[in-house]
Amino acid sequence: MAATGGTGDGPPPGARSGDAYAVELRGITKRFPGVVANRDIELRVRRGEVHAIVGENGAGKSTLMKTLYGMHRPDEGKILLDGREVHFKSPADAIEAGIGMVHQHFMLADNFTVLENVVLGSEPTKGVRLDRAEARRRIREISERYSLDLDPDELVENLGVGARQRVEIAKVLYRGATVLILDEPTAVLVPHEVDELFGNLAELTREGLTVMFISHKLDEVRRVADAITVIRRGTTVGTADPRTTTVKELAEMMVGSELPSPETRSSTVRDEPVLVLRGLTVRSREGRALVDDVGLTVRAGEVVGIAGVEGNGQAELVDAIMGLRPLAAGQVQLDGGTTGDGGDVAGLEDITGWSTRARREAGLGFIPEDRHRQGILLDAPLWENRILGHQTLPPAAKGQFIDRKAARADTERIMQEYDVRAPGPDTLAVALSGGNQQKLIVGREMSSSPRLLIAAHPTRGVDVGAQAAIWELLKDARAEGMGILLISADLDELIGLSDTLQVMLRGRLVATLDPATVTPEDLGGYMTGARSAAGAA
Amino acid sequence: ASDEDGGDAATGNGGGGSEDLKIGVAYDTGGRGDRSFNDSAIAGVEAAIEEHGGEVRDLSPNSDASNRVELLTQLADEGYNPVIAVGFAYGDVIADVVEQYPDTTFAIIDSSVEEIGAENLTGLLFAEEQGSYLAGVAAALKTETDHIGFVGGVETPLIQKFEAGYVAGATAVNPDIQVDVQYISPAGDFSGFNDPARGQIVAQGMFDAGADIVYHAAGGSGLGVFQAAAASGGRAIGVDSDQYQTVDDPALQAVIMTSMLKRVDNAVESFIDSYVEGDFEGGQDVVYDLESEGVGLSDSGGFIEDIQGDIDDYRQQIIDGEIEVPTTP
Amino acid sequence: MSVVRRMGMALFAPVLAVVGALVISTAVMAALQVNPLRVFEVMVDFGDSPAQQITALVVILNRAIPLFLAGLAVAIAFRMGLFNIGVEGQYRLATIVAAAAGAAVTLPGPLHVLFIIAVAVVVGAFWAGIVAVLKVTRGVSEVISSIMLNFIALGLASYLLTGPFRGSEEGASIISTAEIPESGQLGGLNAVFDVLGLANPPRQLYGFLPLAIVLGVALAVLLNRTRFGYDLKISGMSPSAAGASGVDARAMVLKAMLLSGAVAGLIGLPDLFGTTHSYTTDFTAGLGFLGIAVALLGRNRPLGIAFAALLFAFLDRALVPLQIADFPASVVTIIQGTIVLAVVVANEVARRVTRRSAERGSAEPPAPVAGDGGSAAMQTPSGPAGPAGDTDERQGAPR
Amino acid sequence: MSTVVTSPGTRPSRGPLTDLLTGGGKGRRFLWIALAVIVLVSLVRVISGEEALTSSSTMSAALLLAVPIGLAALGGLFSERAGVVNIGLEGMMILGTWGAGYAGYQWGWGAALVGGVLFGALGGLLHAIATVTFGVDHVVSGVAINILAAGVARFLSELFYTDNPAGGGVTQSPAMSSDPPRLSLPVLSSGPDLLGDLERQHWFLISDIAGVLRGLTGDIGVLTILAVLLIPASYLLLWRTAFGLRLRSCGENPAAADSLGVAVYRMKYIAVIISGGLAGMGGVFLVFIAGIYRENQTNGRGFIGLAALIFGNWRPGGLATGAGLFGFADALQLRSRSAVVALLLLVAVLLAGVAVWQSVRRRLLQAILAGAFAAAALTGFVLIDELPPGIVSFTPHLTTLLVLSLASQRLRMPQADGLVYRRGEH
Ligand SMILES: Nc1ncnc2c1ncn2[C@@H]1O[C@H](COP(=O)(O)OP(=O)(O)OP(=O)(O)O)[C@@H](O)[C@H]1O
Ligand SMILES: Nc1ncnc2c1ncn2[C@@H]1O[C@H](COP(=O)(O)OP(=O)(O)OP(=O)(O)O)[C@@H](O)[C@H]1O
Ligand SMILES: [Mg+2]
Ligand SMILES: [Mg+2]
Repeated sequence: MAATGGTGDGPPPGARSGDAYAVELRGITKRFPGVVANRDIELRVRRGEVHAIVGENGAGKSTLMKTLYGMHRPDEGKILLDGREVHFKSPADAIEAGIGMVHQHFMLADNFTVLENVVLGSEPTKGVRLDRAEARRRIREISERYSLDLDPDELVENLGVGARQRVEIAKVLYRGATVLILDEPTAVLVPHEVDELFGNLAELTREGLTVMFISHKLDEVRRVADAITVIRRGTTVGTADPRTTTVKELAEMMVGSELPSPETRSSTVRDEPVLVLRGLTVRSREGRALVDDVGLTVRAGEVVGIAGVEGNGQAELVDAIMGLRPLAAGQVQLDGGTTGDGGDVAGLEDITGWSTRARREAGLGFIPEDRHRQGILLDAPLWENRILGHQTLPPAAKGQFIDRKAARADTERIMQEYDVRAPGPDTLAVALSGGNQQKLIVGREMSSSPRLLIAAHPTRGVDVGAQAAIWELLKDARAEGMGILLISADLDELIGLSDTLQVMLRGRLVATLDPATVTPEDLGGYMTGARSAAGAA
Repeated sequence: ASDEDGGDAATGNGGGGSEDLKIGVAYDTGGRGDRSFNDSAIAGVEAAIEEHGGEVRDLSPNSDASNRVELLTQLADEGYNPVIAVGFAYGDVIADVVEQYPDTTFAIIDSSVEEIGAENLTGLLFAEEQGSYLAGVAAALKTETDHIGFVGGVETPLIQKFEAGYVAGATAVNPDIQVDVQYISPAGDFSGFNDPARGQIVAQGMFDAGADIVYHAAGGSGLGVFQAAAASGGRAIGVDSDQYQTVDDPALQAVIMTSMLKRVDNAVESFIDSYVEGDFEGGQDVVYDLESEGVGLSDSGGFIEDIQGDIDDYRQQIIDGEIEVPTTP
Repeated sequence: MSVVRRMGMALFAPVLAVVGALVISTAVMAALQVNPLRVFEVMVDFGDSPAQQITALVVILNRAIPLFLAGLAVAIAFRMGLFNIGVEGQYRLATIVAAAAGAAVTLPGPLHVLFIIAVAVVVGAFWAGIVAVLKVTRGVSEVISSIMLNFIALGLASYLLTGPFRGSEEGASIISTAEIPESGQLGGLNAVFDVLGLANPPRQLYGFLPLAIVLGVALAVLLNRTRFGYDLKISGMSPSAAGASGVDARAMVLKAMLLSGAVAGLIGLPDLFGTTHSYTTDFTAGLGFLGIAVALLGRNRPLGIAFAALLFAFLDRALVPLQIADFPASVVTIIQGTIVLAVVVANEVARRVTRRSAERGSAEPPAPVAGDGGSAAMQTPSGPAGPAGDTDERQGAPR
Repeated sequence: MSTVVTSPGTRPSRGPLTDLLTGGGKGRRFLWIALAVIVLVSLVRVISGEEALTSSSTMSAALLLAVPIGLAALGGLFSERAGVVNIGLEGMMILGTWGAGYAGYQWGWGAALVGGVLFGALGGLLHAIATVTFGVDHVVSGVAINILAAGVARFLSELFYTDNPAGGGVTQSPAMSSDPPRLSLPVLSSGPDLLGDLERQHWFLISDIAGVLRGLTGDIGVLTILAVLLIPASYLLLWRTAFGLRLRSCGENPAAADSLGVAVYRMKYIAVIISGGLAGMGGVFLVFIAGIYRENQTNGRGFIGLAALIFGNWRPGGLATGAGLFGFADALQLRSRSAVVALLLLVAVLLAGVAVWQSVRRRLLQAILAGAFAAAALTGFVLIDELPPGIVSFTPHLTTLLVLSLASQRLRMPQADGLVYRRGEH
């Protein structure tokens, strides 16, 4: 599988010799206000191959692919398909030319059916009517041919991530694309779904399709790609042969330094529990259990990792602990020892009925999964973001009033200590890159020294440098006795940081694993239910 | 003494002869061109100017009519005299203004000034109930179903006066007659004067229920009443002006049996006449009734020619005081 | 960002809006063969005598006060993204009940006034509270419920006025509540003009003015300096982030609507205290809807709303002199509409310019950053960490 | 803004009334519901003796009142399904009335229709420019358009109608030079008028059905027919054609639509312009009734249309139900104050039903509350003869509010409704 694409059948029929590439980008430059996202990019992709593009966060990969897909026009440079120069004014032109793209963030209308999502923009019609029967037939056909397993009439909002991704692929195939762009398709998938996806890709290349795909997971890249192009700071730094290049070398090409590792130092776990969950159950409006009878203890100085495929109740669990969702049953207890007005509360306290605010005041910190939704106010300055979630706590609050001066000063401190790169506390948060936004959030949550920190995907979408910094911060906090509940999709991160690993599947905790001994592959097995707790014992 | 006051004021401000008569008019909401009340008032002013010479300045209020005071004070400030406030809504604010401009003569239409008692203010009132009484008589004489209707725009005391007179007139002719009464909107919600669709629906309800003549006192909504009459083969009675003349639609003309005239133009004109001639008496109301031809029934279209005699009988009885027309329902 | 630049940013939108509105209205007038210069001249001409000028000023201020209150009421809810179209109904109902209650009791002076204010505030808040409760417990969109409640309030006010609260005698052409006794009226402020040595016209400046100013200041502090104001603002910016930060969204809806309604309850009082002393069928209507425009114009900030209210009042006053000068009165309405639209567009343009310049600003990091990879150790993420494009690329970007 | 929260996984509702009665059943149940409602109302009519409840006269009035609201709501549907909140419906309707009046007095009813739709569409165009091109907040732009439209209408009247020999003035246009034709169903509703005969028998149920049918088929204006046809036509256009799919995709996820080559901006423009045109058509309808343009003729109907749209869960059938309910309640209160009291009996019966239903589901509190209100309504029915005019006037509004708050809230607005979409900014 890792061998050069199409080895089985020899070079695909469409492949031409020499410089007639399926896709060729020459000297692409793309500027955004204040940023040069791509500069003088060179990229050559042969027909029928799987071509990987790697690079740091913000290196300009997505931008480049969007250029190729006609979502914006390059400021300089040429796009050639099969040796002919093309000019795309819109994605419609690119689609016409046989290019299809699966975006980093899914582009699906939740309230539409699979069918509607797939045919949108290229609808089969009978007269003026939308020919649903024909559409259904064609989607079934594609679904069978590439084993996508899709029901055309299902509402997308009822689908899991893996299925959504297959809808995205179906969208592209439906349009008869010969060049397929996949932007970080594996970021949200568990190992076995990744395998399925790669199976699908192999299927595609066998049919003569060209696949370009972006990933941060370098071993994965080496496994499936026929060729690799590395992008750094907006420009191509070179190509690599996956058969001969090691992960380490690739990483160095990307960032010019070593890959960080989330390795935990010696255990700092103490005895006293800071968070205890008992029989926690959350139900959907229809009464389905989203979180099902979860019991869990986080001790001081301990990192408890929750592994699981997205959509298995992790988000609901976090919401329930934060008091953002009503409980159907169960109890949440927190040790609020260090906070309170002077008098310290000894031991655990039942906070089940408490408001989110009371919980935060009692020592609950929260790094949300989706920072733009829950963690940051994009249109507000940094110092106002510093207050977010800490409205009632010093230094931001002075009685019923907001102490602007203190908030500004403390923002400066966070910016210093956590290396948040921005001109000053009055900068709007939107102006910060994702990584810097995340560091601000981490810094903010740390500064109230919570007893328990809920860290949901703390390094999602941030680049390697910021990732390392955040890992360090978490480790330091843990050493100082903070309890951390870590939810992540990054298995390396989970294994590297956690003292205890819990696997969540369909709302239940199905296995407790020791991160010292478990491999990502095993973990993936538990996450998908392929392995059960009995097997672990 | 009071007549002297008025005359002095005129000369004082206008600088002598009546060629310099400067008349100010402050309109009710809707302003000039409403083809009804306001236009009738300005017609009176123009008639007066025809006779006496002079000029007129007319002002419309803003959309929520919150600047009524400004309209009056600005006119007075600019030296217009007399100043005529069109509509009872000015009743709220005029007392302060007349006090502030003792040298200017004011008149207000549809509002009693007796309580204010200022020498430079006259109330021009109408006996709408008397005119409506005749409308009721005409309707009762003309109905073939012994069933008639009344559509009021907004349930205010003023419109209730129309209702009272109409019902009294109809029952005087035929004590067993059925009179449907319905208002489009309650007091305080003035949309009822401007919603022809609702006017149509209310009137249609009456026609459907068997009425064959409907009298409206609903301003712009009255158009809907005419439409309903045209659609169901009934007839309607207009209000204020001779709507047969103003409706500009032959199909609707055909259903307007008569209109209850409220001669705001006459009232305004005679007020200006008396002001110019100096026999003006301030501080009190002048009621324009059947006798002074301030109210009456129109006969355009000739629909009521055959009953004109009966109507005149009733008119005379009212003028003679033999019939006392109620003002409240 | 330097102070000058920040000031420039703050003024950018209003200036853009005013210029835009001027250009459009000038074009409209020109199309009508109306001389725009003459129109503007008439608008700013406050009369010749000092008394006339002061009167004009008083007229503008008296009109601006209710508009200011209406704008504030709308803005409070708007701050958290709630659209209180119901201000109209809230103030109508509040005013009639307050007027009736004020006429029904006899209390010593200031207490009487306070009592009336309290009644108005409570009624306004109650009526807005219905909207909030329906939204919070039943999920009814506040847009629908407040539209419906406007009509209901109108009908209810009519019922109360013609029924239980009727104070005018049968047959009077204007139906009204009973007159509020002297102790429950607020005298004018014209003494101020004497103190200042200005002409003292007969037109009284509303005694409610200082109350409105105090309220404006208090709300400015509440909205900008307090935890409540912060919570309110972030609930509008991002409900999800506000929720995660511990703001109880339902409680916030309730509080915002109650406060909005309470302020809405005051809208009718300047007129009630100052001139009418009773609620009548002809009591000024439509202030609630105008308040929406004023709030938009003032960008939901008390100071901005004050300016917007004054601008609207200024334009409104111009109606009469314009007619006297033989200009069509609707020019003013057109200008009002154009200004609102221009402001709205200008705000958006300014917001985007600010945002873009903020983004650009961050492209120049405050401290020089070691641009070279490799050199930095991962433990101290100061080197190439952070989005790669952020450092050298941006500096090299042509602009 | 109108934020109606739904948790993912719930099926989209088909309108609160349907939900109230069936919990969001299939279209098949519609007939059952309609029948049940008629039986109930007819029962109430027999008990209370209020013939107005189901008379053909009330029904045709209800239709007349519902149509402009329905057209405005339909306008809102197009715009909001494409993701643009349209609170400027009222203003577009005002423009529609003016346009209809202007064209109508010169060239007759056909031109009035065109003129009104065109003027409304111009309002829509303005809204589209502000929201789509300039990215102005939708509500803000809508409010500004409402203010502007009133000013423009007054201004144009001043310009064209003062001293116009054909008549008119600053507040009204000259009369239309021709009237739109009106149609009746032959034999049943006209000529022999069989339905009319049936209705006059006052038989239980049969006369009621005859009344309803006759009201809906007798002496109907062409525009009414057009408006009623537009409801299914909009459904077909929006849910059964490629164009509709694209339009709706702009309201659900414009970024996705954009990435598939759907011209999002153009779609939004088209939708908002259609929206304005339909609202304008609502204005035309009002002009047809009056035979004239008259200032303030719309009288807030655009806002009610917006409410009907939300009430109807952003669906053609739902909004028609909303407009119909509102029109019926309004017609009833305009027709007869005592008939409104009969509504109390209807409410009592319905609430009693709710009480029973809730107690079956063992929701005691709700059951008791519903029961208490049912008892209160019944007492009201027995004791009150006639409600005062102020109270009666808001019957339709209160009804709408009550139904909305009683119905379980499973409304779902288009996901990207009200969000400003800018290409490349997620
Ligand atoms: N629409 C835009 N406007 C302005 N700047 C943008 C825009 N899109 C991307 N950028 C900038 O371009 C740079 C490249 O972004 P891009 O999304 O291509 O990165 P990427 O390589 O895909 O990163 P990741 O691995 O996080 O997906 C970013 O630093 C960002 O600042
Ligand atoms: N539409 C946009 N307009 C302007 N700047 C943008 C835009 N999109 C992204 N950026 C810029 O991109 C940078 C962040 O880049 P990028 O999107 O790669 O971050 P990220 O960590 O991947 O975040 P996310 O996971 O949310 O996409 C920021 O500097 C931001 O200013
Ligand atoms: Mg990317
Ligand atoms: Mg990214």
